Amino acid sequence: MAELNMIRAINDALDVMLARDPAVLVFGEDVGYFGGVFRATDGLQAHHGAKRCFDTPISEGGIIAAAIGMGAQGLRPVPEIQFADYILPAYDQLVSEAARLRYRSGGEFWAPITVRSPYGGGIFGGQTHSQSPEAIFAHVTGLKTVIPSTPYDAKGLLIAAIECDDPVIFLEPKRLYNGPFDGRHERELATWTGHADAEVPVGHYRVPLGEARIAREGEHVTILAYGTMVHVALAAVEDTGIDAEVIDLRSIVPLDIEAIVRSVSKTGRCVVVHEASRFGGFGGELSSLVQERCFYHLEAPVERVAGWDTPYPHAFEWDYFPGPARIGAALCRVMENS
Amino acid sequence: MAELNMIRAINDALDVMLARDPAVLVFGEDVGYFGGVFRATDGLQAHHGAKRCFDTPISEGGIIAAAIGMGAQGLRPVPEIQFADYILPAYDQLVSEAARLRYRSGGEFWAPITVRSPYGGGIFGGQTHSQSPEAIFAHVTGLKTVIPSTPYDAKGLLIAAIECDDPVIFLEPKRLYNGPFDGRHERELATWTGHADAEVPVGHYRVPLGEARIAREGEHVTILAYGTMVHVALAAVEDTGIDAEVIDLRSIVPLDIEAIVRSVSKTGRCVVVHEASRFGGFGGELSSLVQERCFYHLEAPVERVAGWDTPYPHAFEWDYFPGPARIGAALCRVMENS
Amino acid sequence: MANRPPLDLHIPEPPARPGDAATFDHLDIPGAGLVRRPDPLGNAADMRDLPFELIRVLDEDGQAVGPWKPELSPDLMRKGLRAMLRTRAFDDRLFRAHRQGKTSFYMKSTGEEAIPAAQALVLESGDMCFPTYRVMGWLHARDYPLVDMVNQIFSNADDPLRGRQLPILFSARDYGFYSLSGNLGTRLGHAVGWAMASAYRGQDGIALAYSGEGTTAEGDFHEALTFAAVYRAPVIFAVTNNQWAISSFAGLAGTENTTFAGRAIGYGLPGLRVDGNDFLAVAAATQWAAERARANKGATLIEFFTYRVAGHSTSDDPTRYRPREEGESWPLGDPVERLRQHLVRLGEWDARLHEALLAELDAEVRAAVRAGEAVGTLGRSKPPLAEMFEGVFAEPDWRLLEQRREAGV
Amino acid sequence: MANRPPLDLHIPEPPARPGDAATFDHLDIPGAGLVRRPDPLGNAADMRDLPFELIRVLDEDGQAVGPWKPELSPDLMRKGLRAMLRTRAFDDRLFRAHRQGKTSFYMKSTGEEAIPAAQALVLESGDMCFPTYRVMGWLHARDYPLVDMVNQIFSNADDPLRGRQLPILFSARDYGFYSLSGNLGTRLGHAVGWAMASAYRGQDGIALAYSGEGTTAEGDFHEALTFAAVYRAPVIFAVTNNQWAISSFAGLAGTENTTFAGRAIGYGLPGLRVDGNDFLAVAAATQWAAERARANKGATLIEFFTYRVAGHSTSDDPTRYRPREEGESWPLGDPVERLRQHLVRLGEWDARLHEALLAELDAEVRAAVRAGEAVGTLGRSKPPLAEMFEGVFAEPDWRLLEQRREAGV
Ligand SMILES: Cc1ncc(C[n+]2csc(CCOP(=O)(O)OP(=O)(O)O)c2C)c(N)n1
Ligand SMILES: Cc1ncc(C[n+]2csc(CCOP(=O)(O)OP(=O)(O)O)c2C)c(N)n1
Ligand SMILES: [Mg+2]
Ligand SMILES: [Mg+2]
Repeated sequence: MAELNMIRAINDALDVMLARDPAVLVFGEDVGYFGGVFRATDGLQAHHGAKRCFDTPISEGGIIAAAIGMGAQGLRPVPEIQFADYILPAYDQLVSEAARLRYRSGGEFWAPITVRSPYGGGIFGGQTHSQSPEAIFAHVTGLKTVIPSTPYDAKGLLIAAIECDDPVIFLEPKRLYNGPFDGRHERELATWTGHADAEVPVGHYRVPLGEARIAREGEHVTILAYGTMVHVALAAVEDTGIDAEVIDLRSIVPLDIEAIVRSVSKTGRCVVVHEASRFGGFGGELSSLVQERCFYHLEAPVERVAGWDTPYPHAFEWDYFPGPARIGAALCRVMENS
Repeated sequence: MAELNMIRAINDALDVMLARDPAVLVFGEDVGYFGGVFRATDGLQAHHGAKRCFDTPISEGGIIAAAIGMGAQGLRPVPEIQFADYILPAYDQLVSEAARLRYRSGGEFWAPITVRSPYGGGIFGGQTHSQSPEAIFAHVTGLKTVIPSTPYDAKGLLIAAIECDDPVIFLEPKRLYNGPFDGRHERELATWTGHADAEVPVGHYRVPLGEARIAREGEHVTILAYGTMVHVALAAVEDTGIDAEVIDLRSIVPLDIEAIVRSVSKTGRCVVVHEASRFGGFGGELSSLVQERCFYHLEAPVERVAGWDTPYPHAFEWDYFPGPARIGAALCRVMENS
Repeated sequence: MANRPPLDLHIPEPPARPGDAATFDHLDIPGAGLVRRPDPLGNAADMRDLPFELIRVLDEDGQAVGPWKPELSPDLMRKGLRAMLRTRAFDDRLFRAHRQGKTSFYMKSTGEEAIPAAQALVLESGDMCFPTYRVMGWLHARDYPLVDMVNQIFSNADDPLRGRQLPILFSARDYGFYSLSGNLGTRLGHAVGWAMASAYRGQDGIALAYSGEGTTAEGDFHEALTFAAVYRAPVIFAVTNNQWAISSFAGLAGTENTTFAGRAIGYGLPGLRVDGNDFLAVAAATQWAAERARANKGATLIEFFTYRVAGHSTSDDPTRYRPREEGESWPLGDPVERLRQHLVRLGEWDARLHEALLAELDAEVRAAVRAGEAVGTLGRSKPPLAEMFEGVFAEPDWRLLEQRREAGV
Repeated sequence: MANRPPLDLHIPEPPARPGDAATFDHLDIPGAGLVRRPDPLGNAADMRDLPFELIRVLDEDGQAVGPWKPELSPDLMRKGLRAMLRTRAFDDRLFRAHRQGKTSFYMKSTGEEAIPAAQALVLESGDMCFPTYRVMGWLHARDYPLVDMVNQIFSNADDPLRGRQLPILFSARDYGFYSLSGNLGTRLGHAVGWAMASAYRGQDGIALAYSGEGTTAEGDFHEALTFAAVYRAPVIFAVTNNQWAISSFAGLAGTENTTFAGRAIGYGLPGLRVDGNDFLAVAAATQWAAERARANKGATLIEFFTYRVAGHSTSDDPTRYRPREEGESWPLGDPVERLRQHLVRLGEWDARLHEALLAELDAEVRAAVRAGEAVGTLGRSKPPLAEMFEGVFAEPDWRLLEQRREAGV
């Protein structure tokens, strides 16, 4: 065991996989010599050589296209897109190619690629360094979408993603890289030091894709969250004192529908939380699934708490961010409605 | 009044707007001399000249980028993307640029563009000529998304979209171009001839964006649909004899939330229908909104009927397509649950 | 700057439209054998003249001339002829099958058969081609079973792609033929990634990436060339400039004042412009580029100058946008005829053999279509419905399992 | 082909890394005045040599020499000097403001000031520049109010962009400065569309589209050039090749064996390679391209060869990936120093005037920062929260109205 923050845990996962499997290549903009703008690939080039971990042209479409071709040739590429906001130039490659290759070729070719990308706000990154694009991937049949919330999960899920034969979008909550940020931005910032989930096993282990984690057991209401919002939800629970069960989905495709149904069947209430803007967001899917499968258990409408339907604004970042207060208010509404 | 099929109605809208406003330009792949692979722009180049209606390179990103630049310069471009499946190379332009330009520039620049594109299946077009991408646009704050279901609406909505100062994604249900296809593919195909909604006024008129249409009044259950699925829903109502209210949303952004709430408050039941694959589709948003706003009216879970979570398969197109039987089954389930 | 004229928007127009006389007078077609052939391992910077030449080997009389004359065995050339004729016979038959309602879609490559045929025969079995829908000749040259092609085109129960893909959007891994898709341009970067992987592993397979000339306008084209240049990937880019992209002429892809081969210069790559209707020139240019790639000198961009004789697809009627007789005035001739003439001149072919080959291929194609029909044409036979839910992921998740149940399979 | 060596993957490396001695020995830097200047209205096909030259006007002694020597009034050059110095003074002050926590982000353009300064001064007020974050000099040259810049950078109540945008991602329509965004490359095609619109309307505004050399790898770059070539759009593409893209050197954008200007050839456009640290050369090349564009001859691609002296942004530490003294060994010198020397040599400038200008600019910048601080630095002052919900659409829909209420405004 070692105590690692999330960025180190990710680095460790890459290091482990580069060492274990010569088919694993790591590349992206500023990923090689420099080690990545967030340092996720720090030291990997020095350790494994420039042919295993290298810089790419500034061309997200080109990066993903090359990764797919490498995957089809038998490698397991792990490209990085520097910010999730910049994954959009590669969206066609991900949807039309990575996601469809196995199906359309009758299983002759597939794309075992893991696309790592930091997402989310709260770092004063402005509109184009803060977005959460998970919904546009979750809708795409053939892609898996994974979002860790702790160093332990980040490493284990990333290893599982790399070993997976399907294309995986691995979204890293950049606000959690250095600490379990809970949305209380006005307080002193916590680090991962001393946090139970920062205890990360040395070497290889997997956290299976598609298994949610109960971040907090509770009886009265279920909160569905992933990434940064898991911690924010926990803060809201603390603030309100409501006995909520907080489910950390960990991957939204595949989705652990059983864990969701089990929890809401027990609590009878549900609040869905994400940082992405609300309309057409992944919360709609979650809310619908809960309603469809737990209708007769529900004692109040499923609520969604999410970013506003605006771009992520630089000056108003904390007004935009769905912090503990907004989640708390939703929890209270849900508890009142009974 | 003239009786027009949908493709002629669209052609007519473009013709009217080209004649009225020198700022309107129409362009896209095969759009100019040839008149478009679906003939939507037939005759426009001959009529208005090659500088008003012209061919473009095969470059969807380039088309939308140029359109945005023209829009910022003061024009009202109406680019065509040949199939909605091929809009993805332009997704970054639409999301990062068209949708955000007004906001981020403090109102100095905006993109009054209308992106026309045929969408949907049922024409044996296979995976890459059949998709329905509305969900990935509906989630994008700053874009409007419009989907007509009749010639009358197609013309009026298209004129309204062109005149709108926001970027509009105008998705044309290609299966409806020549007739009000209702999903009964085994029957003889209907044309628009004699259909009330194929009576199209000559000249200029608008159908405002954001106002749903009640395609059929009913008391027992509300069906929310758009595009092709409006007709399929009507067929399911006919087949089952259930007294459903069929709401044709016409635009999903802006969404006529009042019409939805009004209807479901009355009927107490709701089935949401779309052709796009189900998971993470726009049906999730609709279902969630209904559940959030009509929870205490609901007598049964809101059901979603949609394409399966697979690519659109060539040979199994009618198995994939959510036809009247699947909608009918959902209607029956919803009516039983009470 | 007082009296300067107002700006004006230029809209490119092809030299002739329906009603006009067909003309290729604007093309400068040099004779065969005139272009120098630099050392394939040489410096790309010393080859910046080549993109503006036209490499031709077969002259008007069917003689192979000049420095690009390749060393091809008569046997290989006969195979090439056979591949081209098989392509043409198959195209004709399947095009008709579409007219008869046996399938939903078909695309011919009439006039362009030399390109994939020659490339499939001079490249090696460990190489991988990243095709367009216009290079089915590759499969014909490599003897892909015709009946499997027919079954795919009919989407019937024996369709190797399990009913999932539009007709002719094949995948044939064992034949060095990567999965096709309707999206133009998206596989160019895969070819580069594949070639990078091959190089990374120290293997010796190189990649061949096809693109129509119209498709070069996609960003993917540039991204692929950039990556290929940066990592010196062993890949050959083949732009099949058949003058048309559905209804738009090559000038609409940005070459009113340059050539597609000229794009290579900006990436520091060699660019060759080659008579695409000349089997020998295609083979020679491909061998040159392959030798370069295998020697770790990186990619080459080859523009194959050719003409799309047929309509774009079964959905197209080219007389709506170009003169009906344009194909006949195409100055580079028919690739089949030109290779036949060459073989005859060499004494390696004759009319009798030709007739026999045509008859053999006709029978072969007929038999394949009949076999496909016996399984079933579109809609009369399909793979089991469960195939719709397979292959989305390596293993289906609960959604697919539930939906499959809901669909009753 | 038995004994051929295995394939191998090439990973480009810059000539020097931290710990190595900085070197630009690999660059071939010709003297000033040596490159021919063709007629700007001439045929691009006759200019294919230019992308591999380096257009320089100011020689080592600060003399303007050769055919590219522009006719610039001393007044314009003094304005240029002022713009560059204002850029530098502002950059230094605001970079420090970031260190002091007054803003979240800042980016300098040290060493590259000549490019936007010269271009802003030789282009016209009806022209539109589509900037990168590295050409703030345009605003300085056109006298954009400093305090508005500071307010934007502080995202305070007077921020002209209403708190919505990352620092320095300006928009200044009245100053011919299009809305910036964090996404690299996405506005290149807007420039083309804007220019096409200008041409369509018979107006006379032309567009200037900036791109970093690293950004040229995006598909957008190619798509923009393709559209510009096809429609002969009146646009100037300016690639500011400052050798670095964050931590990756220019070779990673695909020019180990060619130049960025060389890309022009593949589009049939003229490509100029220009000393970007030479104010006069920048002005001359821009005038040439503008004359061409205004005469309906279409686009020009200009590569400005320069060096990014500072780190990429406030988030960057360049000593992690390049030798610390690399900037000092840059062979093209300091653009400010070179223009100053030239003006002095002309007798149009002297040390006293220079000192006075520095002092004036320092005061101006200080005053602007103070004024901005008086309104408030980041987090201490913002526009009204309602601004978050404005400008998403021309008119807010019910979602925005409801959410605004929910947010309590
Ligand atoms: C991304 C994308 N955009 C548009 C289309 C529609 N389309 C199919 S083929 C074609 C023309 C392609 O022309 P070219 O590249 O010259 O190839 P050719 O058909 O001539 O071989 C077009 C526009 C598509 N399939 N994919
Ligand atoms: C689409 C996109 N990808 C990646 C980034 C992250 N990024 C910001 S600046 C930069 C380097 C740009 O280099 P260059 O184009 O050379 O411009 P320079 O900074 O040198 O002026 C990168 C990779 C981005 N902003 N947008
Ligand atoms: Mg073509
Ligand atoms: Mg740079």
